Amino acid sequence: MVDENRVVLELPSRPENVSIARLVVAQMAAQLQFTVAEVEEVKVAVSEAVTNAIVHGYRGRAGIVRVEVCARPGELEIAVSDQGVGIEDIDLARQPAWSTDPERMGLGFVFMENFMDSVEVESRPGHGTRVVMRKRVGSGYGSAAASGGAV
Amino acid sequence: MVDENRVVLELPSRPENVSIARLVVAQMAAQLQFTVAEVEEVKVAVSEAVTNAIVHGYRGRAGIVRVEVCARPGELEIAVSDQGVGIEDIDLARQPAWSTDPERMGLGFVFMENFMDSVEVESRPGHGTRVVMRKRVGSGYGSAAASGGAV
Amino acid sequence: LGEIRRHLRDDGPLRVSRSLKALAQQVYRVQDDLSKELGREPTVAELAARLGVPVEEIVAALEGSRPPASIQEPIHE
Ligand SMILES: Nc1ncnc2c1ncn2[C@@H]1O[C@H](COP(=O)(O)OP(=O)(O)O)[C@@H](O)[C@H]1O
Ligand SMILES: Nc1ncnc2c1ncn2[C@@H]1O[C@H](COP(=O)(O)OP(=O)(O)O)[C@@H](O)[C@H]1O
Ligand SMILES: [Mg+2]
Ligand SMILES: [Mg+2]
Repeated sequence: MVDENRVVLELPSRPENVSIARLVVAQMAAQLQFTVAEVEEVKVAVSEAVTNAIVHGYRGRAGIVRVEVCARPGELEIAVSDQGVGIEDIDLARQPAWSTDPERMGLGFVFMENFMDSVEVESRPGHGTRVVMRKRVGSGYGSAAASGGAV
Repeated sequence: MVDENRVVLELPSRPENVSIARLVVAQMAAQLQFTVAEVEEVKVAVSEAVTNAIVHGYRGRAGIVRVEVCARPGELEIAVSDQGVGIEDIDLARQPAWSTDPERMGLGFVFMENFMDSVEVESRPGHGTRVVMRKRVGSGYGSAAASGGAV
Repeated sequence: LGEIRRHLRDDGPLRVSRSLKALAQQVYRVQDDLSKELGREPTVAELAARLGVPVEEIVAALEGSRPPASIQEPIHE
């Protein structure tokens, strides 16, 4: 058996399924040597990515959000993909406070980038979007959010 | 959007992944109106099915256990499948206290049957096994354990 | 089989040990203690070992103790 645990989750694009993605990544992060604060960071990052897939990718229509979580020694990798509308300009989309929805704050990517060690975005308009995020064990506390029990 | 939420989970056949299946079904059971005690029953049933797939189906070798969880109004359906060795005689396998492994108690199917409203087993030797379990909301009798550890 | 159920509920996997909220509170308390002892933040696994509960229960408690993310409004405040 290889020393890599790769779990795949397929979620209908419904808001209540965000918490399922959170639980799965939290459990896998907890099996690595992450702290509570780091697990919370991973949960926020995956919430933002899955919410984006539901809200922007599928625009509230039915579709499947695929979450792949890979735990390997010292690192957690999460890929969130949708087959939704895609992103026209990825650099613009990643800008802080930029959103195509006036009701939203445009901070989703900012959170992902701050809470994970790397965030890669691939997208094809009309075909969908894939966000791959990685976090290494022990890479960062002292990070803004590692404020202990602050929940 | 149809009023059915169908989540699919693909788990490598590793013992630590049983907890992921439990967390996901618990979360989906909690979305329906199951009691705390009923949610615990569903968790036991899915643990038994996933453990069987890992231990008997794949005999500790690498393989994928697929868990499909479907929540629809008033009912939860869980299908656990593997592409492992399969079961020669399903009726015999379901007998209480019958096990091919002298170390085990042979009570897995007994728990599944008691904690769920229905359990169907399909299997082809050499090809794999699929167990489909259903539980209706409010079917539980007396729910002795609904002791309000409510979350 | 009623017996089996009772057995499971009283001693086994069906025992609902404590509410998730109470467990979450314990986690935060023990986190402080362990942080002092270790001179760093404890891992979730270390917290589970100290509390004598499975990692899975801590994960459920930490998720259950906060409101689920709502998609109606942005997740972050
Ligand atoms: N999966 C996706 N599919 C399509 N567009 C997306 C997706 N994810 C992000 N976007 C685009 O990127 C923008 C910025 O995303 P984000 O930083 O999360 O902010 P917000 O969600 O608040 O708009 C979104 O407004 C949207 O236009
Ligand atoms: N997924 C499976 N693949 C192959 N054999 C299985 C599977 N599930 C159950 N079995 C067979 O059915 C028997 C009874 O299962 P169970 O009631 O769970 O008892 P136990 O796991 O304690 O043996 C097992 O011993 C095994 O031979
Ligand atoms: Mg967003
Ligand atoms: Mg068994």
